[in-house]
Amino acid sequence: MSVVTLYINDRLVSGRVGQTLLKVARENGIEIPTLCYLEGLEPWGGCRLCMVEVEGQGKLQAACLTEAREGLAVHTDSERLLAWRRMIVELLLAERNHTCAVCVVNGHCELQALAAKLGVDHVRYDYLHPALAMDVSQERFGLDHNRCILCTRCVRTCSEIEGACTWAISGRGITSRVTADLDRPWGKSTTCTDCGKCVQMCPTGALYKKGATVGEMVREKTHLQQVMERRQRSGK
Amino acid sequence: MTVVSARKLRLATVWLGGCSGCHMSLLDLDERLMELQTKVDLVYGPLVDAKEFPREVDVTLVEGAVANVDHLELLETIRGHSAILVSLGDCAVTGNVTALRNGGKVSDLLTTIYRAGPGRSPVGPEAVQALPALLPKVLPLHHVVDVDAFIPGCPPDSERIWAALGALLRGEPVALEENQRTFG
Amino acid sequence: MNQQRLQERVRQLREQQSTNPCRVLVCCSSPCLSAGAGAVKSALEAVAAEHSGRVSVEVTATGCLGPCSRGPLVTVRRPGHADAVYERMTPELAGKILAGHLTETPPADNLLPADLPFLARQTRIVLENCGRIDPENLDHYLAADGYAALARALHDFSPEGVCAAVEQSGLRGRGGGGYPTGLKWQLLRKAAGQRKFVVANGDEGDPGAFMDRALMESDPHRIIEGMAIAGYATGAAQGYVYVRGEYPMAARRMHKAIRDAERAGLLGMRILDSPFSFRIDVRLGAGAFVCGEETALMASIMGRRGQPVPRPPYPAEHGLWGEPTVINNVETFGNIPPIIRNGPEQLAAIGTGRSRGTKIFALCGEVIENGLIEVPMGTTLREIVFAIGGGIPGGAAFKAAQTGGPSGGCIAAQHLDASMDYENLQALGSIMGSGGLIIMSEKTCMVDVARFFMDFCMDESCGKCSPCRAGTVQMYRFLDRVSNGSATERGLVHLEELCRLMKETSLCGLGASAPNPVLSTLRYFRDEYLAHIREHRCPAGVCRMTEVPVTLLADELMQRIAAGRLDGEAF
Amino acid sequence: MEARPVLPDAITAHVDDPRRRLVDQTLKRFQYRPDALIEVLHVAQGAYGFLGEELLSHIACQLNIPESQILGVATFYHAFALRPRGEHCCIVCTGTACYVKGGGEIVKALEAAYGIQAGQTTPDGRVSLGTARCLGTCSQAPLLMIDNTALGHEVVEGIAGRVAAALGKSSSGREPGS
Repeated sequence: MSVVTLYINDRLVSGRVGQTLLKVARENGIEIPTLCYLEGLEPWGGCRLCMVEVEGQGKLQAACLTEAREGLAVHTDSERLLAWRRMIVELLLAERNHTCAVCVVNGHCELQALAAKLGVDHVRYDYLHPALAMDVSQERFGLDHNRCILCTRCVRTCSEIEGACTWAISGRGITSRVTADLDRPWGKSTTCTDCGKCVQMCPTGALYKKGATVGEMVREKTHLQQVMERRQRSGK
Repeated sequence: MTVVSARKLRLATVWLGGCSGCHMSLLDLDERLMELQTKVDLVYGPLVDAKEFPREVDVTLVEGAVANVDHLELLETIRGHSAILVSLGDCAVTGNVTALRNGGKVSDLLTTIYRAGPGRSPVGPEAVQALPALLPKVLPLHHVVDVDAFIPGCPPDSERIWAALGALLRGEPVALEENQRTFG
Repeated sequence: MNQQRLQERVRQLREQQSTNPCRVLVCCSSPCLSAGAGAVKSALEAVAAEHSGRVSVEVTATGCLGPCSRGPLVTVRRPGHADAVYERMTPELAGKILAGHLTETPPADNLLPADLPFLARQTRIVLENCGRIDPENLDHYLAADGYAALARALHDFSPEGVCAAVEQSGLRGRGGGGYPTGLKWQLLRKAAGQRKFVVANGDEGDPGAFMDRALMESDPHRIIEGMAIAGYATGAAQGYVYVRGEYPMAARRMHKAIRDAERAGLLGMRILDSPFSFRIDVRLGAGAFVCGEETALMASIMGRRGQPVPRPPYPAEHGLWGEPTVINNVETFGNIPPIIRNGPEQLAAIGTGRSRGTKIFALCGEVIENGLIEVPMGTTLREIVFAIGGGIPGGAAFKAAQTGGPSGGCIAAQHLDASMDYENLQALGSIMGSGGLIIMSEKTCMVDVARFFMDFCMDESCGKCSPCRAGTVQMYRFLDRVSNGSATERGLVHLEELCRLMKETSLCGLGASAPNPVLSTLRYFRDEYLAHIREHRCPAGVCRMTEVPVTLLADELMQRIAAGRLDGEAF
Repeated sequence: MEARPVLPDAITAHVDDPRRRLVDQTLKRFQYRPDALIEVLHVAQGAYGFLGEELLSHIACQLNIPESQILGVATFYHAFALRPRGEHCCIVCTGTACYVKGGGEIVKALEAAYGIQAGQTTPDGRVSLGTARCLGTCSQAPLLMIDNTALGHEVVEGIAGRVAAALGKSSSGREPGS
C-alpha cells in the first residue's frame, strides 16, 4: 500500500493511494463539512458542501470524490469556500420546511448543527414552503418529505447495504422525492425488510422512529461501518 | 453604529407574530435584570405602557414574524426609529411556527377557521375594520427591513440573550458562540 | 461490396443522373412539411405522371435546404439550366410551374433570385448535401461522393493517420464545448480497454436550435460515415446515435440509413471487405435537456436517470459501462468526411484564430430570413443578421442576439461587429453553444428573457446537486419578482451571489452555465433591471407589473380587500 | 439470457393483448438487458398511451431492475406519462423563438379556453394541453401541434377557434384513457 503525500492548508499530510481528499483530511484532523457523504457508503457528490480549492485546477473539486494524488496543494477553508457553504446551507433550509422548533429530531440534526457551525443564523432567500406529504403507513418508522434534503443516503444504504432497493429518487429537479417501489406507501412496500438502517443513516428528521421523543432520537451512524467490516471479514 | 455608553441605552422590545416565549426567556435573566436596568432605559414594549413607538431608540429587540398589515407598518416605524434592530427568536429570524401557514392560501385558511369552522369573528371585507388584514405569506423580519443582529432559538435561552445584550452594551457587533446560535 | 465495386456503382449512378432530363426536389423537412410540403409533392407527382409519356420527371423528397421561413420550397433542376428554387409553394402553383418547365416556358412567380444572400453568402460544407439529396436513398448519397471518405480512410490511412488528419484540420467540438476533436480521438485511441464506444450526441436540447435535427433528417449517412471513421481511428467497434426524443422523423431516418448502409456492406461486419467492423445503434432520448451533458447522456444510453457524474474521470478513460468512450456532437461528425476526402487543409484554411472551419447556426426569432445557415468561423454577427438574415422585420431596431441557449448569453447591439468564434463569444459573456441564434428586437424585455431561461433551467435541472436544484428556483423567483414588480434591490445582490455560487460549485455544465443568461443580461441591460425595480416600469412593455415591493404591500392589500379581491397571493 | 419465468397470477391474463406482445417482443429483441429500459418504455408508452403500475412492474421483473429504479427513470423523463392522457394532445411550443414571438400568450389563451393548466387534461378526457421546450421548427414560430398536425406562424387572436377546428378533424387513433 504505497503512500501519497500532499499539502492541505499548507500542512504536509500523508494518506494511502486511492483515498479521497476527504478521508485524508479527516484522518489528519482537518474538518471538511459534508451532508450527503457517509463513511461506508459510495460517495454521491450532491450536496457540494465539501468543495475544496486545489492549486493548479481552475474549478473547485468535491473532496468526497477527488482522489488524493502526490504533491497536491489543497485549501479547505478559504473565505470563498466558507461563503459558498453558508449559501448552500441557506438554500437547503429555504428549499423545504425545516422548522426546527417543532421537528422530531430537534437537537440531533446534522443540518441544524452544520448551520450553527458555519454561522448561518438567518436565511436570506425566499422560503419556498412547499406543501409536502408525510408517510406514516410503516409500522415502526415515518417518512416526512418536509425535512428531506435529497442526500440519497437512504437510497444508497438500502441498495448497497441491505440490498432491498426499496428507496429511489423519483421526479426531477426541485420536485424530486424519495419514493418506495412504484411510489407505494412505505407500509405496503413489497421489498422493504423493516431493517431500519435507512432511519439510522438519515441526517435530518425525514426518516424517524415512530413514538420516540425528541430526546431519544439519537441515531447510530457508525453502525454501518461495523456491518461493512464484519461483512469484509466474513469474506462475503 | 457604536452606541454612546455614557447615558443609559434606550432599549425597546416588541412582540409581533410570536408567542411571547422569547419575552419570557428575556425575563429568565432573573437577577441579571437588576444589573441590566442600571445600564438600560426600557422605553417601549409589552412590559411598558407606551402607546407610540418612541424616536431615537438605541436597540430594539423584535420577537415574532411579520404576519399582518399592522406588523408590517409597525416594523417600518421601528426600523425608522431604531439604531440597531435585533431579530429575537426563531419566529423573527425564520418565520418558524407562525409561517407554517405559508404552505396554503390565506382565503382557504380564513374559510377553514371562520366560515366553516368554530371561529366567531367577522369574515370578508368588513372583518378588516376589526382585524388587521393577513399578509399572503408570513415573513421573517430581514425579508422586510434590514436587520443588524440575529438571536436564533425557540426560545433563545437567557444565556444567549445576555451574551447578545452584553455585546450591544459594549457597542460591539453580536457574535454568538457556535452552541448559542442553533435554530430550534 | 468492396472499394472497387463502390467506385463502379458511384460512376453508374452519376451517369444515370446526368442523363435524367428533369429532376424536381421538394424540401420535406419538418418545417416545410408542417407548412404543407406533402400536398405540394403529390401535386407535382400528378403533373409528372401526366407528362410521363413525353419526358421522364423524377420528383424527389429532400431534406432541409435552409431558408425555412420561405417554405415549402421546390427546386427544379434541368441539365443545361441553373437550379430554379421556388418559395412558398402551394399545390396549384407547383403544378403550374412544373408544367411550365416541361413546356420550356418556366414561369417566374415565387422564383427566388439566384443570388439570394441567404443562400449565396453561405459556405456549405457540412450542409452540402442537405436539400439536394433524398435522405432515405443511399444511392443519392453515394452519387455525392458518399462513403468515399470511409473507403479512403480504410484504404489509405492508418488509425493514427486519421487522428492526425483530424487534429491538423483544427476541428473543435461543435456541441459548444470546443474541445479539439483530434485530441479527443487520440485520447481514446491510446486508452486501454477492449470495448470502446463512439457516441454521436444528437440531443440538441437548446430551445431555438434545430441544426442537428436538420442534419440528421437531411443527410443521415454523413453522420454514419463520420462515426465509422471515428470508430476506425479510435479502435471502437460499437457506436450509438443519441437522437432527441422530440425528433421522431430524425430517428426514423437514422434507423433507415443504418439498415441501408449495413445491407450495402458499408457498416456492420467487415466494412468494404476490410477487417474493420463497426455497428451503430440508435438510442432515442425521452425529453431531458440535461442529457446533452456527456456523462448524463451516457447514463441515459445505459437506461438510467440522466444524472451527470463528476469529471475526471473523463469518458475517454471511464465512459459507457466503464469502458473508454468518445462523445462528439452530430455536427462534429458531419465535418469528418470532407476532412478525409479533401484533406485537412480545406477546413484549416477557413475560420479565425483557434476556431477553424465552418459553423452551422439556426437563425430565428425577430429576423426576416429564418432558417439554417453555415458560415465560416469568424463571420461577424452583423453579416449574419443583416446581410444573410435580411434584418429585423418592420425595420425595428436590433436589440440583442442570444447564442448558446439556456447556457449561453446575449450579444448586445454594440457588439454587432463581433466575430462569431469560440474565444470571442466567451469574452463577450456568451458561449458558442450548439448554434442556436435567436435575434431579439426592441419588443423583447431582457428581464423576461432571463426569467424564461431560468424557468427552463429550473425545470430541466436533474436535482442531484443542491446549488443547481435549489439555486435555480431562488434565481427564478427573484427574476419573476423583477418582472411582476415586487423585487427589491437587496435581491439583486443575492442574485449575483447565487450566480457565482452556481458557476463554481455546480456538479455539471447545466448548473455552471445556467447563470450565463442572467449575468449577460445584467452586463448589457442592467438599466432595464433597475427600471423594473426602481421605477416599477417595463421599458419593453412586456412584463405585467401587477405586484408591489413589500414596503408598499400594506396599502396595496387594503385597496385589494376594499375592492373585494382577496388574492394577494403573488407576494 | 433466457426469458424470465412469467409470474403465474393476473399478469398472464394479458398474453393475448397485442400491446403486451409488442412490449414483450421489444424486451426479447434487447435480450432483457437492463440498459434497454428507456427503449422499452418508449414502446410501452406508444402502445398503451401511458405507463401503468402493472405494466411497469412487469417490465421491472423482466429486466431484473428494482421497481423503485424503474419509477426513478419513468418519472425523470418528460416523454413518459404515468397517468392516461387525453384523446387528443395539443402541444404548444414554448422554445425561445416561439416564446419571443408570443408562444406564452397562446398558452395562456388556450388555458383560459379549456379551463385547465398546461400539463393537465380536460375533465372529459378529450384534450391534453401541454407545452414543449422546442419542437425544432423554429422558422414556423410560434407553432403548436394538434396530435400530428402542426399549426405554424400562429397568432393569439382566434387561436381557440382554430385549435377546436383542428381537433375536430384529427383522429389520434387511440381511444381515450386506454
